[in-house]
Amino acid sequence: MNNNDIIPWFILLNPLITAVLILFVFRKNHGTAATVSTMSAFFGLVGSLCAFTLAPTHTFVRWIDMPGLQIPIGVQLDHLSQLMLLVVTGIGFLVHLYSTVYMEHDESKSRFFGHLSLFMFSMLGIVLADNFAMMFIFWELVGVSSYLLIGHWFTRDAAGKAANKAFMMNRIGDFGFMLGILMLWSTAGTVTFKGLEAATGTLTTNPMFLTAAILLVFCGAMGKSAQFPLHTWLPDAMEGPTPVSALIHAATMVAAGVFMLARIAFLIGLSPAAALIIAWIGAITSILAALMATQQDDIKRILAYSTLSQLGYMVMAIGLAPDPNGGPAMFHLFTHAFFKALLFLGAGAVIHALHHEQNIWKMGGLSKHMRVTSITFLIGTLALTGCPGLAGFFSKDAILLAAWSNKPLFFIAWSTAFLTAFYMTRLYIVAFTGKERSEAAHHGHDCPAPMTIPLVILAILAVCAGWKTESYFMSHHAEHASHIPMLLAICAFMFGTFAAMTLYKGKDKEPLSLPLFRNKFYLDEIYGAIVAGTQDVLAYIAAKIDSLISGIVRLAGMAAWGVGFLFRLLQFGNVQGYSFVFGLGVVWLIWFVVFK
Amino acid sequence: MTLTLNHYLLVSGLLFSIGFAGVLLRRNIIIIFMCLELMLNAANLSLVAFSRFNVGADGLPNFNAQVLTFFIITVAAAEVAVGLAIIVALYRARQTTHVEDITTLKF
Amino acid sequence: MTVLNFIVLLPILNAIAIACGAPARKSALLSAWTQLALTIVAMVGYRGGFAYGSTWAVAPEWGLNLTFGVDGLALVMLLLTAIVTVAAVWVTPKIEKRENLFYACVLLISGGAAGAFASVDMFFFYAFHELALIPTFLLIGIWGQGERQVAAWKITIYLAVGSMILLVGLAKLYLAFPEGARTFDMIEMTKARHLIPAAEQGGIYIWLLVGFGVLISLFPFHSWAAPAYAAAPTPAAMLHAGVLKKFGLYGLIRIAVPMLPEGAKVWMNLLLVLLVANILYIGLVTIAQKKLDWMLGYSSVMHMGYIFLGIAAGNAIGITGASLLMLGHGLSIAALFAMCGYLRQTSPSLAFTSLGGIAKKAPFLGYAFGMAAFASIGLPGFANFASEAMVFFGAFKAGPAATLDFSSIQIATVCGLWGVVISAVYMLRAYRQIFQGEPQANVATFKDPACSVKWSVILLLAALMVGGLWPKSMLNFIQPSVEALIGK
Amino acid sequence: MQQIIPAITLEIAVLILGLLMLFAEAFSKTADRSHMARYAIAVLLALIGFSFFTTPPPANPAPGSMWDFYAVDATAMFFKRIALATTAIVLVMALEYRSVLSKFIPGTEEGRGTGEFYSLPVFICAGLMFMASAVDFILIFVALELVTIGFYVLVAYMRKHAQSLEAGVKYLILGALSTGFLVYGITWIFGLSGHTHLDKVRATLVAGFAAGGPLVGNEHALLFGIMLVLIALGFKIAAAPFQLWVPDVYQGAPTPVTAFLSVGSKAAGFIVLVRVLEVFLAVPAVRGKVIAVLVLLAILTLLYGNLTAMPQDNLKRLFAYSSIAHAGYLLIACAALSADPFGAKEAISFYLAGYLVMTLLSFLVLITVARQSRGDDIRHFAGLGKRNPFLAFAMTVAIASLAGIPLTAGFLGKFLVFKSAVAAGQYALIAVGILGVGAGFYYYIKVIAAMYWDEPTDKTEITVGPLTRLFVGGLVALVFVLGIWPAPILNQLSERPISAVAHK
Repeated sequence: MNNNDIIPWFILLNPLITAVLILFVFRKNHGTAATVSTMSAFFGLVGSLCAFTLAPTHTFVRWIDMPGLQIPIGVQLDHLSQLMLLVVTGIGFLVHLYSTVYMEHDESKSRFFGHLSLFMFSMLGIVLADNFAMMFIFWELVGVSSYLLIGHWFTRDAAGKAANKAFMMNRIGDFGFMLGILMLWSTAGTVTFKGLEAATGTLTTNPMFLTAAILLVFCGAMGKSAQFPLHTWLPDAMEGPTPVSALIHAATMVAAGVFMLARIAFLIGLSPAAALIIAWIGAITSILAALMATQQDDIKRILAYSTLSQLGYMVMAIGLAPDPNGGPAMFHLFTHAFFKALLFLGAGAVIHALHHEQNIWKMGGLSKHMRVTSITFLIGTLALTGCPGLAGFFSKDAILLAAWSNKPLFFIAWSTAFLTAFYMTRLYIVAFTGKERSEAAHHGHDCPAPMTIPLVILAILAVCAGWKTESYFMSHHAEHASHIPMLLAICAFMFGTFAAMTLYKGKDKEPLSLPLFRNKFYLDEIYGAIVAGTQDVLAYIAAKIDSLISGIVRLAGMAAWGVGFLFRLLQFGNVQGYSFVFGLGVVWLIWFVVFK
Repeated sequence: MTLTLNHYLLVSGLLFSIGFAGVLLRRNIIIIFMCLELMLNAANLSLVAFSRFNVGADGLPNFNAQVLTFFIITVAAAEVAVGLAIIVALYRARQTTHVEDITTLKF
Repeated sequence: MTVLNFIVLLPILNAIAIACGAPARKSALLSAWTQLALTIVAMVGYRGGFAYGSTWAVAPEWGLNLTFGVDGLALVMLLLTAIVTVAAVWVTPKIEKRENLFYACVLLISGGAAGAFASVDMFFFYAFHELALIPTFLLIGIWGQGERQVAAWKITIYLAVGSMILLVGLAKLYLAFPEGARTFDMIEMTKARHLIPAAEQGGIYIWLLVGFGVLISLFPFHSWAAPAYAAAPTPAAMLHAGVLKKFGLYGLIRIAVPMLPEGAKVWMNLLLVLLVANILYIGLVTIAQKKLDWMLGYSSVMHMGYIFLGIAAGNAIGITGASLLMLGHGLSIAALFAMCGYLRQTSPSLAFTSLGGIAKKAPFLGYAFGMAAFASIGLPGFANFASEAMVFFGAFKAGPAATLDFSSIQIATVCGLWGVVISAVYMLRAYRQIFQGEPQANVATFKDPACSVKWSVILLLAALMVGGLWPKSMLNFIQPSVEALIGK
Repeated sequence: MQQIIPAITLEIAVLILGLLMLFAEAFSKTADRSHMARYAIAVLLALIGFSFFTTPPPANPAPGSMWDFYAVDATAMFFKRIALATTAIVLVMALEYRSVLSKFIPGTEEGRGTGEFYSLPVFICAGLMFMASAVDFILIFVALELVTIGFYVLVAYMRKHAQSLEAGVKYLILGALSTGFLVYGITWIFGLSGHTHLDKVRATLVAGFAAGGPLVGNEHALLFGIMLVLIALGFKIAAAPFQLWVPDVYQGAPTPVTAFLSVGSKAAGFIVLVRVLEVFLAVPAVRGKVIAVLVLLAILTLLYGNLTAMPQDNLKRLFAYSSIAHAGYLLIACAALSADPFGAKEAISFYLAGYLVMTLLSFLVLITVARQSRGDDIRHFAGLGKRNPFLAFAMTVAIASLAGIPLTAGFLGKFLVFKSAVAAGQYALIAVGILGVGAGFYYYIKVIAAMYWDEPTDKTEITVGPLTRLFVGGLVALVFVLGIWPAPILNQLSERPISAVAHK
């Protein structure tokens, strides 16, 4: 193992060691915990920068190794993972830095940072994984660290419930993921991505099977990247501390599903049917989430629905253009990570300054009090809405271009772009302009440097991350066949922004009321009813059956006792009666042997 | 009419049945006990009959059965001795020899 | 005398000494730690094959000898026994009445389990397991709680009947060998397995399956398990659910799988139906539970389904996974019961509704319980995940590849995967209701447990993590043994 | 010193011992007779030792000699030793019981009149030993009656105790009834075969019922005789539906006699049963029916014994029902006798040996506890774990063995029984047997629950005399030794039967 091979291992294990150190050694020492964790994130970033310059490497250790089943734990440094490493560690470091202030007065600060490091470890594991099994392992681990972080304030009932919901939805997705892995493995005989790539010949012998396997694997991505219908956990996950939302539920973990799909783009490319279904699911998610976002009042929830919508975009892009280098999806993931993290951290700064006020209708006029925050937030908003020249514009354009070949999908994507511009503008106008609508809003102020520095850095990235980076994600250069999609995208941005401005400028309360969107298409209620109607009813029935089984066992015992009691009555004490029974026995036996 | 083995067996079977019926029907323990002796004598009768009709190559009856008969008579005598002693003891303790009266041990 | 003899004899002799008046807790702890140390010594010194053999003739004409000897699989089971014994003895709170009898019973259970795992002879393999029957009855009946008497009768009679069925199966197996080749030596029997006529195997297998199944709480013979575990004192529940229950599975792997491959085929579909019922149906029953101890009891029943799935797979991957899962499940359920015992001691009730917010009051407990709970639902990093994954891989491979026309075992695997979701439902819900939320009034004075409980839980969790992070540490022992057993 | 004592010397010695004891009873000046029992125990144990040095029977015995009705084979010697050991332990119990006994017999002084209580078991022992060697219907009958008449007296021994007398009368009437059936059955078998020697009976029957033989067509007559004999023996071993005497007699009889009845009488019944079954099962014409009857009897007995014991509260009565249940297990082996002759015989012999040890152990504890708790209900055992841990442990061991928990003698016996049932393919019997074991666990463990779960109602400590303590300890050890290391017993049985009745 040469030096170059050590770097990815360092990147992977560094946060693990940090997490262990914090959770076991610095439990009581909150200041040290924060410092150690942030330093470690910084080292991770440095490592990732070094790794970016390295040639692709691949090293592994045997984790389970028996005839017929080899599961290595390996790190695979290549085009895709190098960039993802940068995103994860870069945003990770900024969020750590931000958290040192944001979580300053939290009584379980060390626990928070410990879990944050644990998350970094798990996420980097996904990025570096060289095989499905290992990815699944870290997949589960990000799930649990997300569970821990959402439930950081576990004494709040909502936090506990949200954490549970997130884990459960992911578990349901992972059910399919694991099954998909099993199917691919049983056919190809390997779980490594390279092995699968080599075994495409075997895999394509039964196209239906391959399609099913890919879609099952995609279930995992549906859970983790919150695609319809497994998306409901993500808005609830906003119960977690805002830095967590920025890091996990906006920039990195939720993008893991997209990353995973990019990893297996070579497989998706083999099955057009699977690709189409994936694209449709992404499209449906993106439009539904955008519609829901238009009617939310909680600043974090709006951003969460926007994240959902953008994730749907990325998934659609994977389905439309599976590309081993990532394609438009990874490009959008890359840019989205910056501006979405920026938006969340900005929202966090607002919430922090307003003493945990999250309702945008109780804000207003914040641009006067929080200059840095409002400017950076505006940049983030423009980047997200696809303002020409900013990062989001380029990546969205790439996706729309890819969708141009499929007109219904293009229409959905375009509508989503329009809605995105609409609800983000609504958010900005309501929260940052106009007059202060609550006492707290008057006292808004910019936050200390460790919180604003990340905002500024991210704002810069949100502006320029799209410049000249597109080619990195494209394995082959397609000439821009048409400029129409780009023009249409600009139109969407302009219409959306304009519509929101006219509608919300100077308003003090919601002028539109669309209960369907506000109540998220009642999906939570429907799911609740489904769970209550199936699982709980089934559980109730099963428990009844089980008490019946116990009852049968008990009854058997009582029956034995009862029969014994009846037999006992034969023993009535009269010796003549005994002789009579004796005689009956004799007659019966003789009858049995002689006459039967 | 000549007496065949079957006649003897019939008589012995009747004796046995009468004895058993007595055991089942009579209430007095002493009479029950006598009926039991009757059953043993039924066996004796058939044994002797079998012995008489089972003549060996040497023309002699099979003496095994007769020996057994003697043993049965002896054993029956011993049984009666012991049995009557127990019944007497019971009568002394309980002032009764009726089977219905000795049913304290049950269930 | 080999180190193995000491491992088996130590707890039994110690139980006798304690019954005769030796200082109970001290000698029990000493014995348990020595047992663990000796087991580790034995593992370190193990060089493959059947090691540490020793034999005494009992009835040579039947081929019956008291033979001890271990392969890697047995060593891992002995390790499980030793670790859980240490933890079980350690967590035991002060016993108010008849302390000596209590510890003697606990050690007898441990000794019985160790004896069974260390036996090469089928007869003593069976006999040692039964050593635990009366001690369990006493432990539940005297020191238990709730409906302890009903539960004690139930488990004892149920297991006794199951053992009898098993005994008949073993007798059938013994007699299936032609006269002259009959022996109780399981190694010899495995070698001579070709002598068992294929037509008779089905008839033997079903007896073994039902017999062992009762001991393992295979559906529908499971109704003894949850009430008994809910009623049992903590160490008894730990040892029984953690170790003793594995006897049946170990027996299936040691006897039924290698010797009766044809029989397994005959009853495959029945077994799959039953194990799926174990996973899905018992999983649903577990969801319906309203008290922690009952929920844990049912969850332990449910998890048996996965181990059965590995056994049903019949290939090296599945069985190795099942064996590792025995270790993982044993450790995790023991840890859960240990903490459940502590909760029971300090809280008025174990109903979910009457608990809440304990993590705030007892951070250690919150963490440790969370880890154990996550371990039991198969979180990576713990032995349960590695083993469950292997079980799924093995089971899925037992069917055809590259077709959507799944065979029955593959369908069972799919059901098993769904069981993973179900187990997350009940475990997370329980965790949320007990540990999260605002602390309720009746847990206001709740504190983290004393060191003895803490460290025994840490011991169990650490062992789980060793098995999970570095499964090869255990697989190196298990895998060659399993391969030797199934003859690959 | 080897093999210089003719086997019959043992019986003669036992008879002489019994007679000497009677003389001592008649002429002794002191009231206390307990020394008689102690001497007798010593002599009986010594005779067990001597029994290992008996001469084998002559290879070709002269016709008309003793060997025409008396056989010495491994099984016979084994059962002789069992008889001797049982009697010795019963005498120990009798000693423990003597204070209770003297309350219920006429006489003013403590101990007066107990001498016969010690000497009669010795005579019964002689009867049992003869029975072990009996291969002729005549000797079987006489030995059986020697045992039975001895028991009549012993059961009714407590002449001031109404229940004892009642038990005696019941046993007398039903016992005599079964004797009637036995001799009548023997009559019919003799009538068909013309012989009383088992071996000759078998030879004649096999030849007679072979195709074209002289007896063909008389199957029903033979079956009639066989059934009568089986009924009589079924009575002795307490097989349902001829078991009704058992609970009443067991409960009413003095407890040592109960123990002796349940062990000695049962062992005697089974050894005779095995001997005659070997004859009956050799005749193909009736074999199927005989096996069917045995299966039926076994099922009835298992169900009756096990289920009826479940609601029982009196421990003596519970043991009575359980002894019926054990007869059921032994009958399983009898039903397997023709398919697995050697295994089944081994099972029966070993089961009886284990049964002897555990039953005597439980009765020894029962007597000791019942005497000091003034009652023999299960509730009198409550809290025994605290009152006397040693006795509680001994009882636990006995119960564990009776219930069939491994590493005890009782388990190995059950294992052998089930093994031979498997070999014979008797699955109905196995199923009922498993059911029986389940029920058995219920009622046996009731005793353990009482001893350990419950608090004692009477807190006084229970004392154990040194002789009793010695024998309890010895029997506990024996339960484990037989369960873990059965080789010594098996070696005694493994020598292939050499008597005339052996399968050739």
